[in-house]
Amino acid sequence: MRIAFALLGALLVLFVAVPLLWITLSAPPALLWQTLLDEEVQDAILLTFAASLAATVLAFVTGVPLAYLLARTDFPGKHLVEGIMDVPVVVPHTAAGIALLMMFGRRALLGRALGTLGLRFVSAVPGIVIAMLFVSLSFLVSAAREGFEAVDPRLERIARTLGASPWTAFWRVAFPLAWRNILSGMILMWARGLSEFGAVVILTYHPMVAPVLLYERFESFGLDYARPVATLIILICLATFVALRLVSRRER
Amino acid sequence: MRIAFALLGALLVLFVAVPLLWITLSAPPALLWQTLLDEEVQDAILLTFAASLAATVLAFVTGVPLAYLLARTDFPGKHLVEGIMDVPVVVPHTAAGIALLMMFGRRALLGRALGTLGLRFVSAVPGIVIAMLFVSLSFLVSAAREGFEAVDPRLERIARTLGASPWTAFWRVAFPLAWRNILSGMILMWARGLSEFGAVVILTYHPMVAPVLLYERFESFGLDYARPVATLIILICLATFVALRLVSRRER
Amino acid sequence: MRRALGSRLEIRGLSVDLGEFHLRGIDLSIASGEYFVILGPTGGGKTVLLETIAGLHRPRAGRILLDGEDITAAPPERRGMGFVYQDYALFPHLSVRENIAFGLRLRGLSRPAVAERLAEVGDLLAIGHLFHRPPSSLSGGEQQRVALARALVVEPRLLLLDEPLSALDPETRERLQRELGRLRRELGLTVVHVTHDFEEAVALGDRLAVMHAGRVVQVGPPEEVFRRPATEFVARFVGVRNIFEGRLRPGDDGYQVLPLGAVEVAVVTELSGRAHISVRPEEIIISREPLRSSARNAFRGRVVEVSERGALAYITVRVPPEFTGVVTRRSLEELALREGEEVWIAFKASAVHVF
Amino acid sequence: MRRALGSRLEIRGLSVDLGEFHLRGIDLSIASGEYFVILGPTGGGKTVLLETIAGLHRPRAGRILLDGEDITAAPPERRGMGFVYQDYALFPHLSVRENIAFGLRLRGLSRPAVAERLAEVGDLLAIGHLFHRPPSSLSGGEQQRVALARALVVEPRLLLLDEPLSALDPETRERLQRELGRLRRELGLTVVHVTHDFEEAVALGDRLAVMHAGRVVQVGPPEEVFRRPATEFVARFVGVRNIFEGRLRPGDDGYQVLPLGAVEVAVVTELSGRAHISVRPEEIIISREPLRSSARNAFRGRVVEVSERGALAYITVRVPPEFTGVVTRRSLEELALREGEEVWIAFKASAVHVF
Repeated sequence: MRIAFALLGALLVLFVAVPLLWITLSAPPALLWQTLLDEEVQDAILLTFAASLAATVLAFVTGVPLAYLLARTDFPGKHLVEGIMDVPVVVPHTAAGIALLMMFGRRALLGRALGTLGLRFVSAVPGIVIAMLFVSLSFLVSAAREGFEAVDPRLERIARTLGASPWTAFWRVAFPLAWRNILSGMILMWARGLSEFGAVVILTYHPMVAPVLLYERFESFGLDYARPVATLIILICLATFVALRLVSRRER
Repeated sequence: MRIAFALLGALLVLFVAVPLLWITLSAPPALLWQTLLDEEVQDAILLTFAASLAATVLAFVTGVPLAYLLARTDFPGKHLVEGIMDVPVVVPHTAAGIALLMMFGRRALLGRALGTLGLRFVSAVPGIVIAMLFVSLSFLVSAAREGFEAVDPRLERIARTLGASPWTAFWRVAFPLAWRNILSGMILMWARGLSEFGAVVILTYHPMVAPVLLYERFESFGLDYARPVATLIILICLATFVALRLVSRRER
Repeated sequence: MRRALGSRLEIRGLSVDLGEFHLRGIDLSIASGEYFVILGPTGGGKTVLLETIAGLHRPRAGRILLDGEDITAAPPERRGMGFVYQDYALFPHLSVRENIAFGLRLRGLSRPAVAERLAEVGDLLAIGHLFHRPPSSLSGGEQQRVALARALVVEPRLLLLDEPLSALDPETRERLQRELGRLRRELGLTVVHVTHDFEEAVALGDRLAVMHAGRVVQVGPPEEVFRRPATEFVARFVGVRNIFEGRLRPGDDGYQVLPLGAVEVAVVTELSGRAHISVRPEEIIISREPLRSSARNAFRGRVVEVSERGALAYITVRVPPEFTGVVTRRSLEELALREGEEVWIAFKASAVHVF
Repeated sequence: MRRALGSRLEIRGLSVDLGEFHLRGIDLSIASGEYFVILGPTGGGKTVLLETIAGLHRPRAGRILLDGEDITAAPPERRGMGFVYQDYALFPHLSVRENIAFGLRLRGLSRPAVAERLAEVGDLLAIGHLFHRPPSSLSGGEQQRVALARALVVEPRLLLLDEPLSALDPETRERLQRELGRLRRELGLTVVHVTHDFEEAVALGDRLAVMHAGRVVQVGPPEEVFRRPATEFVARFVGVRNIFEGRLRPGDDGYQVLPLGAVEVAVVTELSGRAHISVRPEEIIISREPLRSSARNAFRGRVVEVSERGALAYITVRVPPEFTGVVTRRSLEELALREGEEVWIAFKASAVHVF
């Protein structure tokens, strides 16, 4: 039985691994180097990283407390909140982009209000950030929630009897014990943010993040022009992902 | 502390819920009905559902065995396989599209070989299926793996001592007990497939899936034309998602 | 460590609802320095009661008084109670030293003061050599000592122990049980100790309360609970074996008698009508010949079962009814008791508990 | 149910490596119809041994023979062994009836045949009324009965029990223990029963093997292991209390003596030089006056501790050294033993185990 299972499973593994290997191995290194020196490519990659990081930070500040509440308490409407946190995975990316545009666009209520404060979303970096935040927040919330659920609530109770306030018990006990899960949720969320195209392209075509740049080159100049950019982006994403995974695994 | 946490968490919940509510509530029902009667829209939605279903079936056949092996056995390279199964979440969607195009394109090795068998991927339904499969298979594999990990291996051992072969022990014990997780993984994967835009648009612009159609209307005719389509797609996705969740929750 | 006496605890009409657990109208009054054991079957809400005393659950009704002060609404961090769980609940991300110092650090003690207290508690519980280790590397007994140290080092007014011995192997359990007795004497602690093990309760408790289905059904010294269980539940739970039911009627010499099967059992009681009686196995004397003794009840029967349990053997004799007595292995050999043999049993009328 | 005798099991030089568990050179030979108990501390690899016998792990070396046939390489489904885990491991997605019928269905029995066997095993274990229930709704004792029924209904050649009683409360444990004895007699089963509880081992086992650190350190009838532990580990594990070490030298009357503290203990042994001795607490007679008896060892001492454990009390007497004896509560009262009192202790030279 194990052999049959291994054969079937191998099909799936190869389906993922071979295209990625092929695209990275078939690119001439000189061409990759030249692409890396392209300033437009550099800007797009840096912008992608920075915007996704900003989205992750926003989700950390709001999502970790939410995850803690979902793990520890029962409240009316809890199932609804859980459902809402899963919805961004389900909503088609372009439709999510349109929905955000209707809230944060120049003609929209919230967009206009924030615009008077100097915060522009359409064709601007904040638009990229909220698009990434929307499509990737589920990852952090569910990972953090799992982390908190794995912490025995009696550890916090013991901390309370030893003189800790609820805050202290959270920071000294629950948070450090759930940190590994939270960190890997943040990594996954950040990586998912990097990869977003559909929602970002609706809100903000320019300045271009890497997936948009790639799409533009493919549309305007064809596959041969897009290939080195795609290879470079895949390599950078994989390298960062592997590095972060190793770091987070070494932690404790 | 709970109040502060609830306030922070509420920000995140509102950020997801309000745009979705706004887009669905602000659309006049008559316009939605008219959009639903648009044949192009109907075809795109049906195509999206069918292609994502096909991708989910492919992932079920190969991913469930793989998940079982990952949950139950140790083998050299296991960490590598786990990593590979997480990669599709990280690779930017457009780059994934390019990588698949280089394997399955008309000029590519595998694409040409399969083309002689009559299987075309570029600008064809199979291209949509593999694009969806690539970006969403991680969901099913990780959910199924969690499901199998939650099944006490001693239940299978007991089944063996009672006379069950490994196959019988799998089908009578492990699979039914992990079924809830597998089912919810399939739902999530299917929903994620529906939502894909970046990878699909590179491989197959025509025939158009719903997210591509939405993008085209937005690009060609502007926000006002795209809005009813977006609303309709979001409503259909949400309704299906909620219905499937309810069904899978009622199971046992 | 403080050597003053621990606090006095009063619980008045306490009711708690927590998921499937319901406590109803609990009244307890625990004296300063007392070792009080709460005894009851597993899953009967004993842990919930302890956690409510510690302030971790809000009661639905009732009051909790510590040294006369109403603390029903006080948060746990203000109550100054030490808590030890059955499976230790050590902080897995902290070393043993940091675990024990956790409460001291929160009190803002200076470094030297913390070090001094750590050394003191390390000596008290003989765990000084474990300080640098992570909790996961300790044995069950060591972990439980560390959990005790962590609770004691902050000098609690009340020590709450939630089945502290039941996850340990028998040898360690016995050693830690002796240690608890010693700590309590040396530190003058007030202790509330929850357990499902009657022997543990007898060995440690000054008094004990038996809980059943969320209520306290009997409170008293172990001897009294042991000899005069208030209900059939208590009797069965504390291991009384010979329980019978029948209708009392007056006998001669001022005794009452209870007809059972082929015989009549003489008892001393004020009760009348239907009643339960019980006889503890060790009150039953088993012999090969009729005994000339003051025992009012003496019956002939046949051994139907011999069940050896370590150093003791339980002998079931069918009179009928069936009585179970206990003898040492030595007596078992001397009397050559075997299934099917005819024997005499005897017990005093005053040894029969009527309820 | 089959009433023929169970199979004979031989294990030769078995070594298993499984994660942190290592079994080394296990040799056991279990007769047809024997109730064999494997005794050892929790987490010592006893479960791994049982699972290897059932074919669930591949041994690194050694052979397993069932009725003389080498089954070392046979898959579990061909071995015909019933297995019962400590926490029952019932299939949670199947009803009690379907759980028990699981093995029968796999054998392709006809519907009426399945129904007949179910009815039979339902009667045998008195669980017929539970058949329609889901396992999660059963008590621990009921679940364990169902697990037993599931294993027995396929008429196994060997019944493997992995701590089947230790997750149960004391009363249920005792009842199921009696039931296991009965089933074994009625069905003529060969049983291999793993436990960490010595009393359980004594009550059930025809013979027992003591395991320590992945090896079998002693095999024999319970009485023998109890009276003559092969190593200090066995002695401590089976609860022997009075263990001393010293150097033997010849005494008078053919006895040897071992000097200990203020006294010399007379023993009967062929050993010489440094040795351990042990005396079981129930072999020590405690009295207020010097006893005139045949006991070769009689010392005066002072009671330093009285520890009550249910129906018994352990009395520690400092001679020195400290000896611990056990008396019933009744003797405790009659002798009015209290800490600080002066008493005499006595035990026979032949009651001293030397090893």
